[in-house]
Amino acid sequence: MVSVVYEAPDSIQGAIDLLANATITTKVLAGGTDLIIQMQGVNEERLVVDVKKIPGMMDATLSDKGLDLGPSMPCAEFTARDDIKAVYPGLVEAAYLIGSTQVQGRCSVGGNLCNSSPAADTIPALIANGAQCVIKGPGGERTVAVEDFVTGVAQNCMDKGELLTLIKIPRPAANTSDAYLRFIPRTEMDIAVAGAGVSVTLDDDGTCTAARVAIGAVAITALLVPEAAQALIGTKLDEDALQAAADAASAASKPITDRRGTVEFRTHVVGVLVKRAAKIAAERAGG
Amino acid sequence: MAKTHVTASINGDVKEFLCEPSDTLLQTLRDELGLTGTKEGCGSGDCGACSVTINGRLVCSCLVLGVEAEGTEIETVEGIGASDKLHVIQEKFLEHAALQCGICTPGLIVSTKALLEENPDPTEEEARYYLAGNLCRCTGYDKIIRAVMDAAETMRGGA
Amino acid sequence: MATVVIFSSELQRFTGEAQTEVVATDYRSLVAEVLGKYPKLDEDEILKMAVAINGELVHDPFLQQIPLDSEVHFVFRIEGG
Amino acid sequence: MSEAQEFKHIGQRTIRPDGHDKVTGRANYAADLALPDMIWGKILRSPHAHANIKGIDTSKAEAHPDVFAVATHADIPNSDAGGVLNILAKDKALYHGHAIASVAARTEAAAEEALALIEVDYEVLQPVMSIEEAMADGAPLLHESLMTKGLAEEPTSPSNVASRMEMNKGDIEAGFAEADVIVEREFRTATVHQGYIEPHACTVRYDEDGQSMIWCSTQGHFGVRQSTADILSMEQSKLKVIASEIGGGFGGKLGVYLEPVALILSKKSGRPVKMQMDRDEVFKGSGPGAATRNKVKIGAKKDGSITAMEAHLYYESGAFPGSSPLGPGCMTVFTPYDVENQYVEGFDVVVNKARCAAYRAPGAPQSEYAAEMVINELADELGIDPIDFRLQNAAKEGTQTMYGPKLKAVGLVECLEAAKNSDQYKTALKENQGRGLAAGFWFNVGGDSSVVINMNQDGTGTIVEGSPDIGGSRASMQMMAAEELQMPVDSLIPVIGDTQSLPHSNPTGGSRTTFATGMAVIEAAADVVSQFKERAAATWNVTPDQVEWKDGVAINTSGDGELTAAQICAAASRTGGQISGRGNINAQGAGPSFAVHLADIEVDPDTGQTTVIRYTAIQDAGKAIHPSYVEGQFQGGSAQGIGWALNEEYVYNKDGLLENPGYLDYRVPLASDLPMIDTVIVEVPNAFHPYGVRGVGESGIIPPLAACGTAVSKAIGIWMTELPMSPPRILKAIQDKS
Repeated sequence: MVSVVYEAPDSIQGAIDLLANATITTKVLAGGTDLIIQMQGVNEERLVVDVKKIPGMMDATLSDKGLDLGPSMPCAEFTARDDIKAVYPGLVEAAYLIGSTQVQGRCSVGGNLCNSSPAADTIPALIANGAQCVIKGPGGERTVAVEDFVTGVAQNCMDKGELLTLIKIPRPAANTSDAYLRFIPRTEMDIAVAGAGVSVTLDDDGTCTAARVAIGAVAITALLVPEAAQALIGTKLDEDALQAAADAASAASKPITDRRGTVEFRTHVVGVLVKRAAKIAAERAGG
Repeated sequence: MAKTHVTASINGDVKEFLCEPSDTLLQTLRDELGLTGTKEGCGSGDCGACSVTINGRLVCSCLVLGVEAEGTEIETVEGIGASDKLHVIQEKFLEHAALQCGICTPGLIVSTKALLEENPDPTEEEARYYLAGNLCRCTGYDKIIRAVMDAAETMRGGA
Repeated sequence: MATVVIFSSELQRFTGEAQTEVVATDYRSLVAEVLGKYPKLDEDEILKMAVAINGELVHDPFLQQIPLDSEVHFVFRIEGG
Repeated sequence: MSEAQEFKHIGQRTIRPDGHDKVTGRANYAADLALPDMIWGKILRSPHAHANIKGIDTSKAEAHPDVFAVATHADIPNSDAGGVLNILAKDKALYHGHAIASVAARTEAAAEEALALIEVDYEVLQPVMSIEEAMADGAPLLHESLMTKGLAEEPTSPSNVASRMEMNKGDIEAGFAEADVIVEREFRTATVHQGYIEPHACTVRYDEDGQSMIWCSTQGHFGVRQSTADILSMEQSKLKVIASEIGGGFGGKLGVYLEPVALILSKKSGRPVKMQMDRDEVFKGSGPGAATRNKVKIGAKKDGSITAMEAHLYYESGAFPGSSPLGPGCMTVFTPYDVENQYVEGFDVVVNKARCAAYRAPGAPQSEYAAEMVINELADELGIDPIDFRLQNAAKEGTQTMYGPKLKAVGLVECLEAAKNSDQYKTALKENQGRGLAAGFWFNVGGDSSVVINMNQDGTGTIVEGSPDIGGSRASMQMMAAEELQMPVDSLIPVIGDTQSLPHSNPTGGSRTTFATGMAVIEAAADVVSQFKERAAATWNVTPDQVEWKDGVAINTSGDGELTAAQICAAASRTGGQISGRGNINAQGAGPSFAVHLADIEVDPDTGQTTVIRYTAIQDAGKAIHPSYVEGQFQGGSAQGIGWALNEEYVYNKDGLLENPGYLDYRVPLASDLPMIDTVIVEVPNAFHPYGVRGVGESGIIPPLAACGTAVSKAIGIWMTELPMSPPRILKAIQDKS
């Protein structure tokens, strides 16, 4: 059984000091909806640093420049913010899809990111929105694009002592919107078998001028798929363009067969999701 | 290993207790405080039998550390309804036969109360999705959803 | 007058016949008659089985009376879930 | 019984007597009991699917400062007891999660820590994970001495086939020769779990001199006493088993897993011991429902009459022989049909999976799924409506079943007619939607039920029964007692007696409780009434036959005088002592219950996603005692069957390890997955019950498999033959077709 040393610092520096100076395995606790399960059956001593008492970690500020999201804000609070939902409907949907109502009360976008699961719902949506991670540590502060943050299954670019302190999401250009869809066998409570986050910008006559397409659960990390975006840009998102984007996403995916789905299923369905998400994003952008 | 001293309001009573920092709130409630109305079905947040509210927010107590309870207000099934009068939700669960074995019932009562506080007039679909994290293996949910919808209507004053 | 005893295909492997007629007024005399007629039938196996008498399943027929002109089947005991 | 029987309480929707405790959290389940000085037991489980155990070294665990006792198979007093190799393995680990050793320590955490210190020397063997693998030439053997039972010739070498059985009636070949159309298909169903939300748990205390005690969640505490006393070589009188409230069972809580181990640990440590399984232990170590591979062939004439039905059934037994529900699978497969020529053969096959346990109508869902799918396809081929096709061939009073008796009055035709008249059957379908209908048959059982009704001095009573209440049966017992005693329902409080309060009672299973224990309640209540009459007669100096019992009052028919139950009970000590009624019966005459279900399912053709849009469950209850809980049984069975059909399955990797031992990836239906489940209660009385009751608990899980199977098949235009019909499987079928 794990034995835990629990600390709840009230400042970022306090957290960094704890994380950097620890002589045992350290874990950051936000909502704990992954962490507490992962600690079951572990036989070691662990330092658990609860970051929920640190100012800023639980807040979200929306401005002309974009959204500054405290990584530990519970999804239930995040998804209740109509102002944020109006600007990033796809991202908010992705956050809403994590777990049950009970899990929503605890889980966070930052936690979803730092858990670094290939199937994380918010990661494709963050990538589609060009989100950046602000990381602070003993060596100072750095900023990393979300698509570069996760480096492998349950692995990310953060070094010992570092803490994700802010997620910065740029304000979308005019006539831009996003959507996120995932496939699960049931209607709730499942981990994504495939996911797709799409952001599109339309000009006045409905031609797509910019797009970002990201896919999840079909490779060891979520993938930004420029080929799929390219297939959309310059089109009016007709059936052929959507199918080309779907095909590009399927081609870019490198899934595995496991208890949740097969290679063939994931490869096909991720394309279907890209197509459907692009349509929804376009309706929102044009709306 | 040293236990941590925690003070929290539980069902309106301020309680002081000791817990291992690795203990979940569920273990703390059941084994330390004797509040066994909160059930363990999975220990991984997938069944909802351990649902409680912390500062009014619905959570699975198996996914919260006991030490995180410090300074919070927690409500469990034991805090719902008075000793001489059941809460409307509890009455409706009984009237509609919305339980068979009853192991999921405490979690569902807590979750339904949270639902109706957030959304006093849910559609059937909203109720079903809100309660998707509360597994019931006996009823097929039909009578549970009818009880929830009836409770909502009664709590709105029969509107 | 006689009781008709029907054998399942499993039991037919030992009786060689699908049915027979015996004179018996209760379960025990019926079993004795049947075992006497078909020595290949295993007594323990037969005694473990339930019987259906005119459609009524009787799991523990030890004291069971058998009305005239009945139809009796030996049936595997069923439990349930 | 008379058809025109009038009831005062039966058929009402009362509030269940245990309800208040259950909605307030006060009801105590298996894991809710703590005793002073209690320590915690945990089980070490096999990390391999198939391995020889060459040695177990527990010395480091024993040396752990917080450990009080360690137990392995060597500590079992009676190693010849039934099922003991599943309690703690001896020289072979036969499945992933097989119990190997156990530890009791000061805390649960310390026990887990100590488990990690136990060193087991495994020789890993190739696992056998399917019927094909098990029956292949040269397959690794699970049991070196397992000889197939039931073969025409005695086998000369061991195999993984535990038994073969066969049944027939008529002439199957002649039957097929008469047929104009024949459909033959092979179906597969996956290993599934009952999925009860409450994990197995117990708290026990061993006492060398006096009474040992087990508090546990079980469908049958008398069975727990019997098995545990046998394993520990104890007299039954020295072991009190108390049935806690039970958080679901569905057949999965008929056996013992933890109880004997906990008692051995308590004996060794001298402390009370509590054990509770984690959810992953429940999935790995407790009995699932059997996976099957079933071939069915049915022939019919153009006019719709079925001429022959043939089935070949292969049931996985799990790691131990004879644990599959093959017998009932064979016996039920064609029972809904009055067809002269029927043949079935079946095989019970061992594989490296957890030992199968009963699961709601054990064996019937798998075989009847195959039969009902073929019936639907045949109806299609013949161009006949599936309800009409069934009506034409339906089993009814007088039908000769393949397994034995001719049926008495049964309600299949009535259920089919109700289906035809249902709103759902009249609702038009849209694109990508399909409708499936299927029937189901289950025998139901009777057996030993023991009941005492103890009257209190104020005229109220306590109904002590021996059947754990898994779904509200106490409400029914209360209503039946009230009906017989003609007293208010809430003046009679039902409780589940422990093993010292009553003689043996069979478990809650086989849909027997409301039927059999209900009969015992009726008998005990009649006993009380006759004593009421005797006491009143003694008071009035008349004979008991001059006393009438009416509306809870004794009336002197040959003079003046009335005595209420309260008056009789208050005076009992001077009219002969206190009053209690007894009903210790072995209930015979269980009436089978037929069910017919309708499923409407929409399929997303791009992803294979299924949505159940409408569902109706129709079933013969004989007589519904408490209609709400009868409907609840129909709905609960439907939901489990829908899960079985659409998404539930054990997923094993190539090494035979279970990959989804949790609710995250063992996908039981959620509130958001299901529509309202409409119900119709058909009441064709069971001739052998005083009120006409039939058990209703199990039949409802049978039809959903083929109802959903057919609905999906119709939606996509392909006959699906494998469960679960998970999205990847459906999408592949669609893609393979186009």
